[in-house]
Amino acid sequence: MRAKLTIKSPGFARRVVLKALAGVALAPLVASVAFAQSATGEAPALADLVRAGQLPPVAERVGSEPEVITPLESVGSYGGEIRFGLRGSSDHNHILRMVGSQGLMRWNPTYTEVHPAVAKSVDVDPEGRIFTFHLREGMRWSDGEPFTADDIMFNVEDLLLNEDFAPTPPRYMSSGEPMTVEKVDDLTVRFTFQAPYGDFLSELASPLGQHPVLYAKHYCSQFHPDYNSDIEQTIRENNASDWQNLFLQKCGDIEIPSRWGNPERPTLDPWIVATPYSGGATRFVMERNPYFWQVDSEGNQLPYVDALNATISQDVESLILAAIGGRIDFGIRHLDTPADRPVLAQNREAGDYRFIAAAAPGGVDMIINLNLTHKDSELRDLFNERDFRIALSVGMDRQEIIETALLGEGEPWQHGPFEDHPYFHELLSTQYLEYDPETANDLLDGIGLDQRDADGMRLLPSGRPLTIRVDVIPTFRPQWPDMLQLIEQQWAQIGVRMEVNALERTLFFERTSNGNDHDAAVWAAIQSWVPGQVPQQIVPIHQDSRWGIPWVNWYNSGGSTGEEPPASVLERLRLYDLARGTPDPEERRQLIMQIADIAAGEFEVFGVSKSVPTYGIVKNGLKNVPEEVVNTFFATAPAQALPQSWYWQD
Amino acid sequence: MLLNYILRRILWAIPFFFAVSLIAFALISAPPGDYLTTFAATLAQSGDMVDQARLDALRERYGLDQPFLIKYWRWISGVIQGDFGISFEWQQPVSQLIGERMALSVTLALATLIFTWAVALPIGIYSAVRKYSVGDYVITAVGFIGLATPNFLVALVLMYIAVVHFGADVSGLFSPEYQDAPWSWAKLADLASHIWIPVIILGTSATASLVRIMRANLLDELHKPYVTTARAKGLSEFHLIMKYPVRLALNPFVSTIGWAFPQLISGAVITAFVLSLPTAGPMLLQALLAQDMYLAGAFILLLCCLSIVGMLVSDILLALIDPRIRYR
Amino acid sequence: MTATPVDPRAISTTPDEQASQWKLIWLAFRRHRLAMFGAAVVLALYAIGLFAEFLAPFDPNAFSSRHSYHPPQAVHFIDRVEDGGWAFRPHVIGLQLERDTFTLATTYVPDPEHKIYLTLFGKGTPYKLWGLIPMDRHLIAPVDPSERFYLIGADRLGRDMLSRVIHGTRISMSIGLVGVALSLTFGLILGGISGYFGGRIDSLIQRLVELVLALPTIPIWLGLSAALPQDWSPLMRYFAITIILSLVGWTELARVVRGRFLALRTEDFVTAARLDGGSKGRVIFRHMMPSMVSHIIASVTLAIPVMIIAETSLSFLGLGLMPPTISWGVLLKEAQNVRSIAQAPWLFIPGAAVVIAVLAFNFLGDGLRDAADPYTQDGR
Amino acid sequence: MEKAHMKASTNDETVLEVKNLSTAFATRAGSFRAVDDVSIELKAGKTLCVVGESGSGKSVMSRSILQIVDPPGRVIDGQILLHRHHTARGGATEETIDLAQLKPKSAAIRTIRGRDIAMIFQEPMSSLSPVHRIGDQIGEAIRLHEHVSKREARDRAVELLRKVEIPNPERTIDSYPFEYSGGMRQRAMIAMALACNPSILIADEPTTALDVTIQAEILALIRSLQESSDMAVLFITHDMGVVAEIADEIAVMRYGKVVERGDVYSIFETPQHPYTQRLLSSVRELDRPSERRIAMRASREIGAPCLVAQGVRKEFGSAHGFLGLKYRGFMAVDDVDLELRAGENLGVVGESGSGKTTLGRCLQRVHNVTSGKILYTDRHGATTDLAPLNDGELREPWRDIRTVFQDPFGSLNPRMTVGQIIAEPLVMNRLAKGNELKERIAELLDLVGLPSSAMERYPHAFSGGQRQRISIARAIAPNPRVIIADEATSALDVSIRTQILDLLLDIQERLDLSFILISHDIAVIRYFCDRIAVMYRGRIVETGETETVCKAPEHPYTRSLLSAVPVADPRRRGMTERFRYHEGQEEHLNS
Repeated sequence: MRAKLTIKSPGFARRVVLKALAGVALAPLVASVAFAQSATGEAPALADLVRAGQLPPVAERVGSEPEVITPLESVGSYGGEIRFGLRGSSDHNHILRMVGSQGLMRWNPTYTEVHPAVAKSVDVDPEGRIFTFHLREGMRWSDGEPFTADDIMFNVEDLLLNEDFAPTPPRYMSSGEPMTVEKVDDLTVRFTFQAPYGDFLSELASPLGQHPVLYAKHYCSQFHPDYNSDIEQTIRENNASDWQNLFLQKCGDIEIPSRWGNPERPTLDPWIVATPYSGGATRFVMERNPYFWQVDSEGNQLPYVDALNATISQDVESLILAAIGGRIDFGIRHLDTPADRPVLAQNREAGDYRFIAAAAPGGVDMIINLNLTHKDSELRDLFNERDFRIALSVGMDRQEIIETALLGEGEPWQHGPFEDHPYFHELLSTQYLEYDPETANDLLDGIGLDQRDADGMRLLPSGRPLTIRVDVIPTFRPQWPDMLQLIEQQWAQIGVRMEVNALERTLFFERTSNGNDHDAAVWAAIQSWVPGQVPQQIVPIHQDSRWGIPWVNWYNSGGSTGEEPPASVLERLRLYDLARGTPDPEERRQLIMQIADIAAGEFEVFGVSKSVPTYGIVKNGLKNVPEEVVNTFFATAPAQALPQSWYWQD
Repeated sequence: MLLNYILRRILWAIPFFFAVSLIAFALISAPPGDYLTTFAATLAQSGDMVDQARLDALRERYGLDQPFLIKYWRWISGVIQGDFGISFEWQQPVSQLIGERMALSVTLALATLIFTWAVALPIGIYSAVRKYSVGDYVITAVGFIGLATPNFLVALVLMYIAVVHFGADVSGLFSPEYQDAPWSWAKLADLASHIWIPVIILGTSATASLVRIMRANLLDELHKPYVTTARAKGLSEFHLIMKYPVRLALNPFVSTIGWAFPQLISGAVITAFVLSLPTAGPMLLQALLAQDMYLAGAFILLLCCLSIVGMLVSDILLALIDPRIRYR
Repeated sequence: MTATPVDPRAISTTPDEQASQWKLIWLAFRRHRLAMFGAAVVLALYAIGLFAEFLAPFDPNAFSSRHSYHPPQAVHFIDRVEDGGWAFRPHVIGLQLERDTFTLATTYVPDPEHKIYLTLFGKGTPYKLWGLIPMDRHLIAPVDPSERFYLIGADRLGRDMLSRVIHGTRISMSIGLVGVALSLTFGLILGGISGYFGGRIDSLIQRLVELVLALPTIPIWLGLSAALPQDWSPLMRYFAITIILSLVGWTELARVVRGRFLALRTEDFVTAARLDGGSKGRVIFRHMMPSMVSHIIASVTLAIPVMIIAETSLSFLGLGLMPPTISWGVLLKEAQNVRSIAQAPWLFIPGAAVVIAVLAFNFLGDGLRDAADPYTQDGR
Repeated sequence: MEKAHMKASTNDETVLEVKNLSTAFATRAGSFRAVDDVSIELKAGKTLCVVGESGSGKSVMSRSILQIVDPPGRVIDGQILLHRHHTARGGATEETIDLAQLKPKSAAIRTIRGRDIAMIFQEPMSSLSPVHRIGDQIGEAIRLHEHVSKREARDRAVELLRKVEIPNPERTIDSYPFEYSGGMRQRAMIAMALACNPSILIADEPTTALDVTIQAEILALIRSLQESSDMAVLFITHDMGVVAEIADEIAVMRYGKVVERGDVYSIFETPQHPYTQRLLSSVRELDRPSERRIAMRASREIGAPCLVAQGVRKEFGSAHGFLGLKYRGFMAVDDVDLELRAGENLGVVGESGSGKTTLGRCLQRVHNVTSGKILYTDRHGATTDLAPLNDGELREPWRDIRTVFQDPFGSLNPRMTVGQIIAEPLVMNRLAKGNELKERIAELLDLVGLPSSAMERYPHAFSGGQRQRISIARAIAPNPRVIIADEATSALDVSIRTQILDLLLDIQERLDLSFILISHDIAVIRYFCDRIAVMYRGRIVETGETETVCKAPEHPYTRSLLSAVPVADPRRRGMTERFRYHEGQEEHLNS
């Protein structure tokens, strides 16, 4: 990984360098030398407007403390647009990933550390309870209004902590208590938690942690009943059902499409909506934000390119055709299926694009979760036999599956971060990978599955035939049903009957995460357990922990619903709470490793192949695009590589 | 008489409307889960994380946890007042979303209908008049192949060939420069230059079946005594066939107009999806798949209403062109 | 144009006039050449479906990592023997997979040394015909059972397309049949009630039919298939999908049945049967049904292809059958992408199968419809 | 018109000559000559009647003249010479066109169709386009051959309609055919045919589908038009009565050939060909009571009433519709009292729509009755009211009261063998089974004059008359007491009619039956029935002994009905006094 982007923040008195990943070599941030007056360059079109008196000068627009970005390759030139392909529905996060989330914090391009972003700097008390954010002097919303501590107070007090609007996300709580916020001065805000909360800054760096700076008070308050005495009138005028609906309609939320549906809404993004992403749109266009608060190392205001321009297709295939036809300048999402790689590779010249790598942060593409809390007691007992799980794992010929279903790309892997990662846990990731049907048979015979039916398939001790039905969403990853069909045939060799149960996606959720009605289910586990991520395969804390859904419910409800987990799980839950609280990265790592130790010993879930890097396409001539991005939502990939710093070489 | 007849038909349409709306609503409510589970599922599919607590709050806000009949009542009472509700996905009033899409759908369907009729009628007449000729057999064979080939298959292959071999983009209904432009003559011309591809793809199978129907209808009429009467008058063969048997063979045709229309719109869903047409179809499909209830509901209801209106129009048209029905 | 016999005892004795209904239909049908051809194809397709395991060279799900997107191979019949002579030994030339490590594209290089000899009724994967008779013979098989050959290519997992299309025939052809059988049951019952009793019940059922017709098809399919109980096996799902397809299809059949019933109800011979003391059931089944059966069969034949296409569409939307069930729709769904068009156009062969089947059914149905009523002495 | 009158004085010239005409149909079995070497001549101002039974090729011949035979029929031989100079249209110079040489789709023949030669057809309903207005269809005929404006054409059409005695032509010209009655439609057809003052009118069974009273009017109309315009008329018919009424000359056709030609008197008085003789004799036979019946009555007494209708009403189509609207029904049978006595033959006569068929079905309780009683006295003397019974309870009475239907083709299930058809009532009523059943069927077949080998055949192997015999066999199978024969002979050719009626009498003699014969044909009733009931608009207007009623009708309607029946004797042409009857009024017409 070539981590060339460096963040230079203007000097601040007591700087806390946050090293989210203590295992990674500590690279202290280069002390900032750049200053406000460095905002000198701007796009020609904006310069014209300034000359015409329609826009204040650039230095005034970016304020005195803009964030200075050192471009990856070179300082760029202004102009052009980046075209990408959106799908017509539920693809709003694609936009988010292109634009970036502009929160108080953000991940570095290599997804190893978090840095202040909208905040100029942050102070953290040693216990990890009090976080003080310093904002940038003269920073403005995209409509030119100043961005101040009042905006954060509005966001937090009137919305985030306002149960009328929505329940406070757990991200802003510790020990079940929400945080409190105070405005120290116009440019300083202090967040205080009940209990230590070391993961907080990483949480803020995830796109889901943008809430404190999401809404512009001067605009969005008109849709809030506390600020608008005639709110009913506004609701009626906009055909909304209530003020919450009105608010979402006008100002959006992090993950809903209406975020990109209102061109009037002031944002902190490098581009602002020109043609909204709304139901039935065929095109989505964003144009540069004249007040964007980042400059390059030579003081030129970012972004370089004038616009983002997406055609909206219904079918993925037409996106691929668009790419081949050279009508897409950048794309990872929808195009990165390994199966499509040959077609896209063959047409590189025709479409005038190159490939970049979209690296996985770790983990496996497909993980198999047996339901350890199965409603049928016999199956439950069986699934809870460690030997049974080992037998199934060694009963899979992973290499064959990789060769056949994954085009040879991959490497046998159980799950967890890769070797070069600080959270790498060798035993957990690499035990029981060898294909060994004999051992599998022995193990199965040893746990009372020695009876077989006429077809040679094993019977349960009660005499019932043993059948494991594996739930899968075939549309999710096309290779999953293929892989499962191969596994079905391999398991049949060791006398275990498996059925692939292909389900429509909602049905899948209803049956697994909500109903706990599954025998087994497959899901992706592409993760590295860094703060902000949920290690749901080693500790049952999330709806995707399909190996113990009732335990997840028990944990998340504080014990009021679900089922109390066994001791080993309870211990891991305790350790996880501790890990989440500690502000010390190394201590956090230790705690997670302890969880992984227990998980490795239990061997509850098993995977097939390391999640392989996929690819993206970049039009030749588009500069400052890294050759590799870590493709994870938590870093808003690929926006952590700062598309605002990309430019077109003539 | 005619007025009375129309009035009676319209009165009938009212209970019909409610029955259809109830079924439509039941259908879109039938799948397990709701918009938010789909929402979560979609985001998860792209590797995005979902805020679970936020989802639960939204579910309550949308009233998704209410019983079926209450949801239906809320919806239908709104619909009667012209309020189709709010799209969950887009947070916009449904009526705003579907307006232009429906209009384009109707345009497309109309163009397809005209195309099918323009092609099918003469061919059908030819095929009936020249029964068992070489031409008839060729038409029959081509027609059946048209019937037998799934539309979406044709659409995708056509698109690929256009992109790879001609460097042309055949998807959509507008060139990029007109996509968001306000309506103008130039935009209309642009639409006309794009619409023919989906029209042909959509129209093929309809044309084929129409040719078959026309042929059969006309064969029934060709030997009726009134044809002999007209022939005995000294009418030329062409005028004779066009004025008498074709006119009567058209009657069953006209009675299908009303049906053809909504069926074309709903049948175009898959093709429109493949071709990324900005019509109602893909949006309906998405809304259904995303369980965006009110949006899907409005679409289905509109389609049903189109059908009901279609039936009405068919019946009235039939009454207009066939005096026997008018005076029944 | 028949002459009036003077002697009442003189009875015409031409063979045509001694024939029963079915014989007459057959005589009329046989003259329809396209229909005969359609009938032959349909029968062949059902035979393929019936003996799928035997006809398919391989297990349709048997994958092979070395044969992803293997192109079709031509069969060579003449082989050069070592001593320089020629011999009749059908074989295909083996192809060697080469995968580009960057683009992941597969290319196949012919390996002339590697000949795969084929034999009729050779031993292959064991199977149970109709789930009963254990067998291991296949119509065409490689002499060496560990070898593989691909007459119409392989899919991305190296599964033999020929075997998959053959097995898909079973599901796709039967789904039409089962679906239509269900439609027919609905159609017969409702159309029959409607047509026989008439009046209020008739108008009620007619309204119901109109109601169903007013609902747009695709949303109905979507709604119903999405509402399928979740934990159904592929077999149950198969039947559920058929029921859904038939739910939409029954209206047309109901209409036909009703029409025939209404027409027949006023026929004198039906009244006569009633006066002869026949019960309602006997009047319907002994007297009215035989007159409708041929028409119904014709309508049914024309309804089957609609079902086949519908299954394809549903599968395309991801709401029909799902792998590992193999149907033409499922196979086409897998081919519905740019990479298949670009790299493996042979994946569209199931599409050809659909076209052929639909064509054959249409020809057959057309012929049957024309022959259905041998008693109308019309020249048509 | 002026010109026509002038020409009328110089008439008697041949305008159309058909010489050795042959028309063939290509069939699977080879070429079939429907018209075989036919020669006829048409003279101006004269009527040539071509008479023959169904299938004799008379209709094909008439169509061959205009070359409008439906494919695969084709004129293959002969000449059709139109002597135009002998027509009103022709000039002084000799102009003869051979129509047989013209292509059927050529413009040349099209100018002749409708202009020189016009044609009217049997079915006025289906021969007019149902969706075009009467005026448009007439106007089209005018505008096709003459350059006149639409307006002018319309005025001419009104004039024509007036000429054919359509009331209110200015208004009714805009009506559709279905708004016209049957007679008006045929008048409109005639008006259309006369649109261009044709010199030849071909009338293909123009009155067959009409009631006798209307038939009489149409015949009178054609005759008067012919007189005023000197038109030659080729009149195709199977009805000797009509022939006697209208013909100047006659050509008798059989099996595609003309067997005899001559003027009307010589044919009627001295027929040469045996076929013509037989035709005439069967017509004449039907004109008087059956001797056989008279003889039978003498030996056997008429018994007590066995089937009695009291105040029977039947209303159709009355229903409570949507939104509680009540549709007014149509009273098909209105307060009918009728009794059938054991051993007698009762005739019900009436024109179409008079309710006679409905009455028959009510008597048998095929239809429900709206009110009234139907009292049936069975062979044990017990009397039941059939009116309130349901299908199950009617099984017994239905075994005793049987039906012979009108349509010999529709009443036999084509998918069952004759044996199965006849067995049905026996099996259903458990009267016979096994060998006994077979013997019984053979016996029944023998009774109706069919060989027992017929048992294995399907109905389509039989001719109309034979089928009617099968129908009779089925009716008498369970030893019934009453047979209701609804137009049992109407669909048959004259020569077969008497055969069937005699068969029925024969059976009556053997089996002790009572008949109700429903018919529109007075002759048939007179031949077969002891008593007669005349129906008009759902009511019975007159009952009585057949001979009494026929000779001295009481009711004006009966009188008008009887007066309209054409008599098969050209000498008595126009001698009967004609009455037109409209409810409540009576018109005296002297034709």
